[in-house]
Amino acid sequence: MAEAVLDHADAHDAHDAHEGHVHKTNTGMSNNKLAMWVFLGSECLLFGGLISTYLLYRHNIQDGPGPSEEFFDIPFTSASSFVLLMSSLTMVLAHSAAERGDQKRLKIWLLSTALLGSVFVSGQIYEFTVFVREGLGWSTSPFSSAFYALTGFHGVHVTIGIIMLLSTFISTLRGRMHPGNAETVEIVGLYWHFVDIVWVFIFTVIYLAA
Amino acid sequence: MSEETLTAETTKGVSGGRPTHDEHGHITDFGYVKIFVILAVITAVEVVWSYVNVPSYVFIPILFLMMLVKFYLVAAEFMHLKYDIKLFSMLFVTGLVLAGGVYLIFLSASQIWQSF
Amino acid sequence: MLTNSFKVWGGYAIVAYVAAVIYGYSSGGDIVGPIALGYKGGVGDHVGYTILIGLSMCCMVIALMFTAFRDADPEMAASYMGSSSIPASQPPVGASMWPIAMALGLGTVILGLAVHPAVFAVGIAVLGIVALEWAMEAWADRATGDPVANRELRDRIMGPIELPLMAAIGVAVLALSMSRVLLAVSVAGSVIVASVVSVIIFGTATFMAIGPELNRKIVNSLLAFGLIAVVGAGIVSAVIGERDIEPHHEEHGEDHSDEESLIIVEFGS
Amino acid sequence: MAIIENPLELESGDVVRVAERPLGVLTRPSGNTGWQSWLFTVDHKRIGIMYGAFAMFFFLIGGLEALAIRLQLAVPNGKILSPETYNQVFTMHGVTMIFLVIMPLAAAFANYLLPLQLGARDVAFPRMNALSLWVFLAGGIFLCSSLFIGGWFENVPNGGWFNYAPNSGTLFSPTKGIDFYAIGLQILGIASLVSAINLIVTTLNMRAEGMSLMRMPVLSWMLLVVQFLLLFALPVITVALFLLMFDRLWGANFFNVEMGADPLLWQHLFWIFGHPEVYILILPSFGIISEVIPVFSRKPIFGYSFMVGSGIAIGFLGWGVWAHHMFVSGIGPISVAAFSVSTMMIAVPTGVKILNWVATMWGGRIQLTTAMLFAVGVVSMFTIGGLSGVTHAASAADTQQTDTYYIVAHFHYVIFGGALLGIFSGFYFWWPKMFGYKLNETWGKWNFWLQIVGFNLTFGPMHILGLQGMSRRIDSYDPGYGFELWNMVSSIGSFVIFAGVFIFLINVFVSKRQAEHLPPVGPDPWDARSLEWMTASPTPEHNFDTEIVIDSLDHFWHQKYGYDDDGNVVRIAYAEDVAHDGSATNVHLPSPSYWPIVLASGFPFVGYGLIYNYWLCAIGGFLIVGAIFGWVFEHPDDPDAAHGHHDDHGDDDGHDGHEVDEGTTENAEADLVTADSATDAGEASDG
Repeated sequence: MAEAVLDHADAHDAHDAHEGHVHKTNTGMSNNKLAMWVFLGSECLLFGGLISTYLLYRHNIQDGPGPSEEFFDIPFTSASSFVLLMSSLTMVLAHSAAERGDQKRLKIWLLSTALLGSVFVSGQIYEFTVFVREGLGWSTSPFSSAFYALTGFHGVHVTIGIIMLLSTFISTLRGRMHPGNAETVEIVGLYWHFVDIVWVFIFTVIYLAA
Repeated sequence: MSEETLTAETTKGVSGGRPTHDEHGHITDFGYVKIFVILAVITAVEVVWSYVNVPSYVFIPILFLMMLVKFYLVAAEFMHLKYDIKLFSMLFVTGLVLAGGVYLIFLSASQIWQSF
Repeated sequence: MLTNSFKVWGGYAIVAYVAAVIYGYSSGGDIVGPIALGYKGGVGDHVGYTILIGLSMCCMVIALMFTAFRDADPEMAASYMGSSSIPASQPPVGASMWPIAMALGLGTVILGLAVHPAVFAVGIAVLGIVALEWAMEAWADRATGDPVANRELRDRIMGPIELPLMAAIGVAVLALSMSRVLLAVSVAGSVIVASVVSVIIFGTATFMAIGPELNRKIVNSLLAFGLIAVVGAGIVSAVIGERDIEPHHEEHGEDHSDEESLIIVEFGS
Repeated sequence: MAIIENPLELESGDVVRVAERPLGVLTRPSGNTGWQSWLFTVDHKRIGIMYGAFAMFFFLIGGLEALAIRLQLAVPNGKILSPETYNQVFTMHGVTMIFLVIMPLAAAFANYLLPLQLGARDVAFPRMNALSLWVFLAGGIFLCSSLFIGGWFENVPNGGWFNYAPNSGTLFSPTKGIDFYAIGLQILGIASLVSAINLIVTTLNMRAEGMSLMRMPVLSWMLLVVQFLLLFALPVITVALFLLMFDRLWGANFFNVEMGADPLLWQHLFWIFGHPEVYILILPSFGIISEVIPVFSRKPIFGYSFMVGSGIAIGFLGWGVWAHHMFVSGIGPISVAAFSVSTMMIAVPTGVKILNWVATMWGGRIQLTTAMLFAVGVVSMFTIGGLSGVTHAASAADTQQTDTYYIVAHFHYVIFGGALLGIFSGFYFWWPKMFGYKLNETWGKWNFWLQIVGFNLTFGPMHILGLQGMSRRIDSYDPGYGFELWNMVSSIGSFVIFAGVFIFLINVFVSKRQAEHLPPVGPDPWDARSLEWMTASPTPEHNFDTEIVIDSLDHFWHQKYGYDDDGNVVRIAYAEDVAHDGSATNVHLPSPSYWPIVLASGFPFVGYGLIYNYWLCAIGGFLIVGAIFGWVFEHPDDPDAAHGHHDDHGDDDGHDGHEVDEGTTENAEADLVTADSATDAGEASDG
């Protein structure tokens, strides 16, 4: 989680660039964007580790419920997945608006991405509460610990993403965002899409393949 | 809104100052919507597929294939990997391949595939 | 010499002390206890009494500090600057919403004492925020003679605190309200609610993006309406409570319905 | 907020503006003298030096722990440490030496040298660079504070540096020691990850014109490989540590065998990280000696591209060998065979490197300076360590050797004989560049010989002890097994090492005193090859006076030497003529910042909070989040220096007073912004 917080700082470093200057770099790409990609490369190993832990403990359910079609609420999780995919679309539209310098649509799409993200997070809170009521506590079994750790890590990533989005949105409202800083939006977007593809993976491997 | 007038004045200068971005010919907003529709359709098919009763050696590979297509579409189009420099793709793919490699070896060493 | 600021803050201290005594007495203490700070006899409701006495103490400390350091004392300022005349009054400050917010906070605290500890905690949090913001604004309004510069100063200090706080509170309020609604409705209903809400968000955004130019006021009231609707629905759902969720019996018939213990296990405390 | 900060409009009409900087925290700090210039610096050179200094401090702590171990084992049935304390001491020795000494010492060289060798003004994100330093220090202090928090040696990590499950669970380790381990390493991981991202971006994006990847010095290459290893290995240990923390603090079941958990999960995750970690420790040293050996052999490095390629190959192969640490844990015959083969393969690129160093020295005019002695020491000692390593790769032999002193001998030959000796070589080599004076050669040779003799005395006998069957991590042994002699030899050796390190510290002070009577060392005291020697010593704050355009590998050397008609090497210029004298004044540099140290200070609060009281987490979280947002909105430069609200007021607002106060002497240099220099250092201005 802490890394994600730090990359937040990265993403916003774009604020600091002198307006309008695009600095000469060896790759032709800005340091901030390159740093974000480097960071995302590292995140693959993080989620890989959590997913492997989950796969290792998938059937180790002790006395508690296990991963099965009747336990997971597939219709609801599918709706959640749609919400997150939709937020990816609004995110990319926000970036596109930022590149055109279209402040109005930038604000609209940023806010709607954050709102859709919040719907996803509320869905996760809902789902966790239902699971706990159904008897799957954090300490119930290695499966439950691994499941909550993996989806919880993802949820924390989403939440951090929403905070980044809202901060960007408020900065835009306050006029702190220079029109030339579309890159900040792009970098927040990279993070957001990454969180989305992690969910694409989790949804398939944990829910649908159960 | 004062920002908007400001925007209108500066937009030209801004896009002119960032030449690297326009050369790549980003897809349009409509293009993004089209990709989203494809993604949504694949997700719907995935969900329906998960209710179809087929043996797991058919079920799992097709499910994973659909997942990979979605994964690729988001990474290539929404994250612009297709349009950005190769280095970004290399960094990301290195992370993915390393993760896939070491964790698959680890899981194989732990003999978890028997449970599938 | 008693400065003006000492008189003001000393007055606040006395008022708060009297209020504490009255509150302590009226909430079930005897009369000596609240006056003697609980040295002899009971003080009634401890929490409320402690807060009011704490308020009194804080005011007293501030009053003493202002006397000791002669801060906010125009004569002292003039003599420090080596001028024979008293400085002119400060430029008038702008409207402030903090008094209202503070009243709200105080109301919430009192309500919380009566209703629920959680409401009380929210009230305390509001009061804390108000104290910080109000103090900063009061300082920033007088930092320089230039309101624009003052504004910028304030933003530079408070931005780093406000922004994440606002964002985090925003996410928390939305996610908690929404999840209450989802928990209150049926299984199928939760799917419908989640889908409909997200489609509304997306649809509204699309409409605003490609539709006609909307008046700023309309947009603001739309957003406000949406927020109130979600939070209101959340509160209503929280009051209604969760739907009945059966413990999942897979292999064993073991009973997991003891909710309290499950929550404890869940958060592992 | 005293009264003098309030503006006063006197009746005379004069506006008295005394609060030029109403709250100092809100402007970026300035000034490059005094303690503030170190605390808030974003200069990669100062950060590198501080990395080195803090690491040397931890080196002394770790060294004292090692001496305690050797005193305990010097004679049979040692009574100096109780078994419990012994566990804590060897765990802290390992953790300290790996995470708080070797890695930060490598980071010291990386920070100081990488931008210089690439011809850059600074790293890509100077503030993040400062952040990684302070987070490292915060993590180190957090980890070492376990020695005394809650009583002396009460809550110290005691599970060994690899801390196997299920021994690390609350059932078998009820003290808070393992919590300190899990959270402390997590904090250190953040520091390394930030640093890795920063240095990767620096290397990929900030090289001087003409500095293609294949013109980078070998050290830069090795550092790049190390940063990639860190980047990809750290998240793995992060996962493992999180799971451990969840188990211990909140009752999860990841390593709880009672609930059917698999203890091998920890071993896999730990070693997937742990084996790349071994290369993280050794590759910087390989890079250092690849710089030292050519300079003192008066020859270019032999097989540059093979040197680079083998470094990359080691980096990649290092990912496929982790289970050789687990041959006896029951992972199955196929896994054992596969990992046995892959482990043997990794000897190939390592062998290439050793042959290349030898070939570089072959036929050269060798100058046996202290730096060169240490470098040769690395080549020979690492070869011994590498050969004993190959014996572990053979799984049958490894089964015999696992958890004996043979293993201890092996990894000390690799880490002490490889990594640490290389770092000492680097100290002697780059000391004049960093501090402007050479270390004394006589003391240096004493330092070297004591260290190398002491090292072999200490760890050589451990091979024998291990093959005799003495298992590692036992706190005492009975007489009569034949362990007495070699343990005594080993303990004596450890004190010889201590004397050697002590002499190094003396040397630093002696040399500084002597240097006052010697002429300055000049930019290039060793007649060296890479770019860092092309600027004044000690390196000026702005590194290079002008931008350098590189046209070949060893660009600087080619500036000094050419070929005559017969193809012989002849000197064509003196270093002083080619090198920059560091006199440029109009260079725009990133301003210092308060936020990195504020942000880093939040982490120990979160750590203690997780262990003792969650309210501390709130304080830490507030510091971290507030600092992140403060950081994000921080102006790239001191806003009051160039622009800002004061401009609205016309000329009579007292702005001049500020200029007189702040802009007088040294930092006038840093504040001056000229149009063109703003762009060349501008990359550095963001972080």
